[in-house]
Amino acid sequence: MEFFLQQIMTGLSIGSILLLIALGLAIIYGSMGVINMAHGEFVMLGAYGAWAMNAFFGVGLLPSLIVVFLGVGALGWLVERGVIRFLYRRTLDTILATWGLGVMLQQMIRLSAGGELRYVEMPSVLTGTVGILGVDVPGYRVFIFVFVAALFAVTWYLMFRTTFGTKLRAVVQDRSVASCFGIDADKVYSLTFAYGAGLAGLAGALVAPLKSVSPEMGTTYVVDAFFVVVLGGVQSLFGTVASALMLGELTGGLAYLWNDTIAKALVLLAIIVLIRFRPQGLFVSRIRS
Amino acid sequence: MSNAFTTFLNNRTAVQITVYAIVCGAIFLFPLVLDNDFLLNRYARYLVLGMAAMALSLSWGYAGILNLGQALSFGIGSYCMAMALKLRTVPVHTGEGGLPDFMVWNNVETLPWFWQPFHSMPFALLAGIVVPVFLAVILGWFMFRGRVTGVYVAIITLATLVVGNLLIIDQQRFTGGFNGITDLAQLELFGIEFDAYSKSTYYLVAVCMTVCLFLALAVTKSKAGMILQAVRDHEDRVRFFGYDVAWYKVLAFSVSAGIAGVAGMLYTVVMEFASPTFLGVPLSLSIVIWCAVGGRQSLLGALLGAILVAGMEGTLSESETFLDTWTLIMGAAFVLVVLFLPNGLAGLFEMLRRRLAAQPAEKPTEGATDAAVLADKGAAERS
Amino acid sequence: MKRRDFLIGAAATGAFTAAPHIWRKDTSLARASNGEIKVGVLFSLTGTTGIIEESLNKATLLAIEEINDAGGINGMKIVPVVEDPASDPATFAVKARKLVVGDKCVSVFGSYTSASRKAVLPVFEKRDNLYWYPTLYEGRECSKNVIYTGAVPNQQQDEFIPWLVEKFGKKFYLIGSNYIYPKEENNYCKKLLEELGAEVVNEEYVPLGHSEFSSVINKIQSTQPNVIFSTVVGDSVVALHRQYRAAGLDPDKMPMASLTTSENEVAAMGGDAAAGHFTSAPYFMVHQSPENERFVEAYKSRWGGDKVTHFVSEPSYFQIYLFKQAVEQLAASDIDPTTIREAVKGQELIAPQGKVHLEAENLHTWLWPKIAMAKSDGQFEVLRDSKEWLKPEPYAAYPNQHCTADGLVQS
Amino acid sequence: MTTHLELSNLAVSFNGFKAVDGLNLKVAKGELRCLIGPNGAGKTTALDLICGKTKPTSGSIRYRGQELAQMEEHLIARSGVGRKFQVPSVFKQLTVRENLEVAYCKRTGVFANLIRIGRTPESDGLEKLADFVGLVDFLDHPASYLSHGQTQWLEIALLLAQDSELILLDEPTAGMTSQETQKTADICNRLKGRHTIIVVEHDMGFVKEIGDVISVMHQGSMLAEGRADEVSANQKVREVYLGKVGIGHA
Repeated sequence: MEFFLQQIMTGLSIGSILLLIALGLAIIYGSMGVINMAHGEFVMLGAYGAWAMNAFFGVGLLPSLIVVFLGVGALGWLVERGVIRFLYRRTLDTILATWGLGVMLQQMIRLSAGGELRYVEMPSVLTGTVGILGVDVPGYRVFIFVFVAALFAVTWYLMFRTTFGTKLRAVVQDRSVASCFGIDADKVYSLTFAYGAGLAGLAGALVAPLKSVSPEMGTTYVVDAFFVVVLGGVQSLFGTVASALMLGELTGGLAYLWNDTIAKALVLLAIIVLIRFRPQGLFVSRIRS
Repeated sequence: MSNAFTTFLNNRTAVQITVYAIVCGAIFLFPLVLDNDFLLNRYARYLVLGMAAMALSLSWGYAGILNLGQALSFGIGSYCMAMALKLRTVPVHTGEGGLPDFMVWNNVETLPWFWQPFHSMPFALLAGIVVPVFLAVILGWFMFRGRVTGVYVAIITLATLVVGNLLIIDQQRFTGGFNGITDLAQLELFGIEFDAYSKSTYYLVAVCMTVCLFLALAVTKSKAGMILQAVRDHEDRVRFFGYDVAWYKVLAFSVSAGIAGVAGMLYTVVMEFASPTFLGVPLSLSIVIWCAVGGRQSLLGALLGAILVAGMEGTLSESETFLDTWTLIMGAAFVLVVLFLPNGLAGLFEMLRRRLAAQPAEKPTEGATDAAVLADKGAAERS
Repeated sequence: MKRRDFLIGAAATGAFTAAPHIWRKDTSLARASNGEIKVGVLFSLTGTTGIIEESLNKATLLAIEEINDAGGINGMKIVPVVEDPASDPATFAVKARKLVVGDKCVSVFGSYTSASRKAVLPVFEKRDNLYWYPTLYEGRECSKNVIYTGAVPNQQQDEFIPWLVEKFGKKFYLIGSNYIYPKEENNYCKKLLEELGAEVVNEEYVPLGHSEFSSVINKIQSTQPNVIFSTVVGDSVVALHRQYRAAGLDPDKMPMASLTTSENEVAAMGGDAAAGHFTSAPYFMVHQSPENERFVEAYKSRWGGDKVTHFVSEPSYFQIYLFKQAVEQLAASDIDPTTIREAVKGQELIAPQGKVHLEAENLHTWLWPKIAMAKSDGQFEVLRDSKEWLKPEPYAAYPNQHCTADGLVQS
Repeated sequence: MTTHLELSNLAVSFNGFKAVDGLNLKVAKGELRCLIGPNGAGKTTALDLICGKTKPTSGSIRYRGQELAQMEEHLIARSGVGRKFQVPSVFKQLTVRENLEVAYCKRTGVFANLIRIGRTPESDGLEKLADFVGLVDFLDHPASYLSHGQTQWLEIALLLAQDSELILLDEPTAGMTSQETQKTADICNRLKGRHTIIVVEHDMGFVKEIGDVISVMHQGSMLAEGRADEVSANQKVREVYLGKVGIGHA
């Protein structure tokens, strides 16, 4: 029983990191149809933000989260205004343009912060372990889990319980009609993109204490995040949560049974088959075409 | 401007064939200008990468299949060639009976069954084409029967590529793992030795490239090619004419894979080894980028795009001035091309042709105003 | 001087200008001439391993500058041709070919990863040139065209494994990145453990670049080994250490023992995450010797006070001096890769780690293994110095195979 | 007259919304049937169901005695069903000539079409067709150049090239001038007899011009059926659709 719980916890912690990374992407891709390959670089910038706050200003991880969220969000806003807005009707082209942006962001970091691996110190209050149902779980992983749950709640509230969310959903449904009703579609989109980017930045800052921080770190995250979002179903926030946790548990379980290479390959195969049979995502019901 | 010339310019196919022939001719004449084996090898490499991009243009530009896993076919071709050449290598590090060195290092004692047929060069050459095609047919059938389109195709092909890459690295005993297959013999066909750093290899690449280019051109000019473009424009509509769209897409997907397989085989000959990076995600994305820069809807455009970008990358990354900034420059260039030249450099050329032929300019895919005006003008002339 | 000869870049565009004649097809052997000894320096300056390889590049150039400033070799200057293979094995092969065939270097110093060494090896064997490889590696290679100045498994493990068993216990968990180096090190480790009657509770490989170690740590917690023997490399090692620490595991009871964690990796993961874990290698920056003091001092003053030296940059440095000693034996008209190879056999010098000796039989180097514990300040504390230098045995895990001057011999 | 197409008890729902619900319809061979009804009555969905774009949740579609309900679109098309869409659906990036070539679909196999390059025997016929719809000057221009009206004509030409036995037209005259509408009506009248045609249309003048029998749909099922005057006299039809005004003034 204890072993089983331990396994569930492992899956949850993998899943919560996946969700953390995928949440921003789910919003950008789900509501704007933009395939943002630079998402990984936003994550990377978040990690570097946390590192820089600590290295240059001696600010700890938790306070620097605010700065990171606002900073990366502002960058996201610039990117949307400067590049993305020209591509709203060319979904696949957003892959290319944002890939180019990602390459540029990586190189800018390499030139300014250097290519060395960096690390971010964990807040000392979170270094211990926490006993949950008799299983020792790293405190920091519990913190990530709680944090991502809170982020999800805030995001859900924003999307479904505020006027901004209503406006966004109106623009997503039909941009021109929404504009006729006086909604500033441009502004809604750029704010959404900025919010998604900000979330990516937060994700980067939060995973940084567990992983290494390097200019290239984003490239693996973006691929994983895409799998999560597509599997969960575009435009379904709850789908994203479910698929992140499912992939987390699946990876954890398979990695325990065999090893991480096989786990990764099998999870990818599962994703291929699932997308083939439910391209609309696992957790979205059939809609009229 | 003479009338004959304008008529010529008005015939898109004639212009296309002429330009294709001129470029291929230039590629063949190139070694006469450049008598330098080291640089010839480098340009042969660019040509091979160009072939891979050209193959992608066939599936992406003509059939709307954004294959992010193009490097899988490329890599399989490359490994097929490497396996054959490995079995022919000079026995310095080999084990008993010419057992490849990395198998010795991994304590494999006998040559595995799937390596055995690679003693035969014709088999290897065939496998380098047939295996990618076969995989593409299976994967294509799997995807397109299920009506998977757009970004989902991109995700599935990408995931397949990652699985392939993981397998190659994980099955170190049979594939050389992360190190790849090194220390190969030189390719020998019809009594000609293809030293990677020689004109013979350059011409081998040039010939294969030309054949593949015109083959792909023929496919696009056939009625099937037309139907593929129709599929790209409006997939559902094509079904209502009675065409089984899935098989047409499988056709484009697998012909593209076959050409990529040939390119992969040549890459092994040019590079003198095979590495898992040949079926890596970075290479695969690069192929897409080259294709986009050159013009995804033009075979030759994609080919030249690859040569141009790869060449620029090579040159910029080696110059002191741009060492730190070349990735920035390339990144910015991609973004600008995507934003302002959705049809790449080939789109520029096509615009020029139309202007010279006094045809109306290509209508942008969206923003209907100017084109609507043009069309109305046409209607007015008619009545 | 700093990174690369601009001419090379210009020549790449040379399709449109006159083709440099030095690259004309010429199968003759590379040879030094005109009072210049041209050598290639082939470390990645960009890409995933760019950071660590850049430090090797710096150590190499430092030694070359020192030699040239002191009057060169028999009055001839060493001229380094620096190339950047960008962490890509394919590019390694291309650049190696350029250095050997195009530039006619008499030797090339380079490589960090096994993959890049394997990629360039055929180039050197086909042209009978000489490649100097400073990195510790998995052994099991017997080439007359490579001078190996890094450690092979027996030199890192022979004293380390018994020490770990004695100090912590007999249950080992083997974790490595998924490629040949970790697998080969683990083969030798398992052999030693079997001889000591110790037990391997699990052997596992993670994909290169892997950064999620929850499952691995879960397995470690459920198998409760005494020692985690880690050959995880690159950024994965940082993630492993940091997640180990987050999981509240205790290095005093279950330390990680590594063959690859150097001052560089410690700097990347942070001293706190590294503290208490062990590494075995022939060189640590804190090693006490006049030679090392000079080396560290020179390195810092040339490349910056915050730079660290480590067990790969040290061989990168001393192998240039081995090269110098070998070339000094030769007449100016007779400097080519084969004569250098013959001359370097049996050479000895006092390196920062101690006195090293190039084994004539297998072209590997006699080295001084040390066992050290990482501290939170980013440096190591050397706990144990080898009593004597250790002979390199690249086939140690395979007792019936021996590398000799005539190639591999089965017995 | 034999029954060519028969829909019985056809139903489809999207997340509980019943777009078509218990639809019954019989069309005889060579007949031209007009399908009218208020917005949301399920007319377009009915055409979608026949040509296979949407799969019914229940009920059957029998065409020449063959069940189409679960067949794939291209097989339905091959068995002789052609369709013109409400929003003109042509291949924007292909030239007019290429559009027609694609629409001429007597042979649908991949390999048969792979070896057909250049001019084919039917090219002349296709050019005549382009002339017929007034697009002969645009043969080598991409379809994206055409105006909305021209695009409508191109799609009609595609349908003629396809030469299906059963033709489904969804609002063919939308956006056309009165002369163009007249021409469309002429074409429909000419096709009548040789082809079975179902037209969904709002323009009542047009419907009167061409229609023998008119079927009125409401809320997914059939409300009334008959000649134009019969339908317009029907009290229920007047209530749901025509309001107080009679046919011909809508």
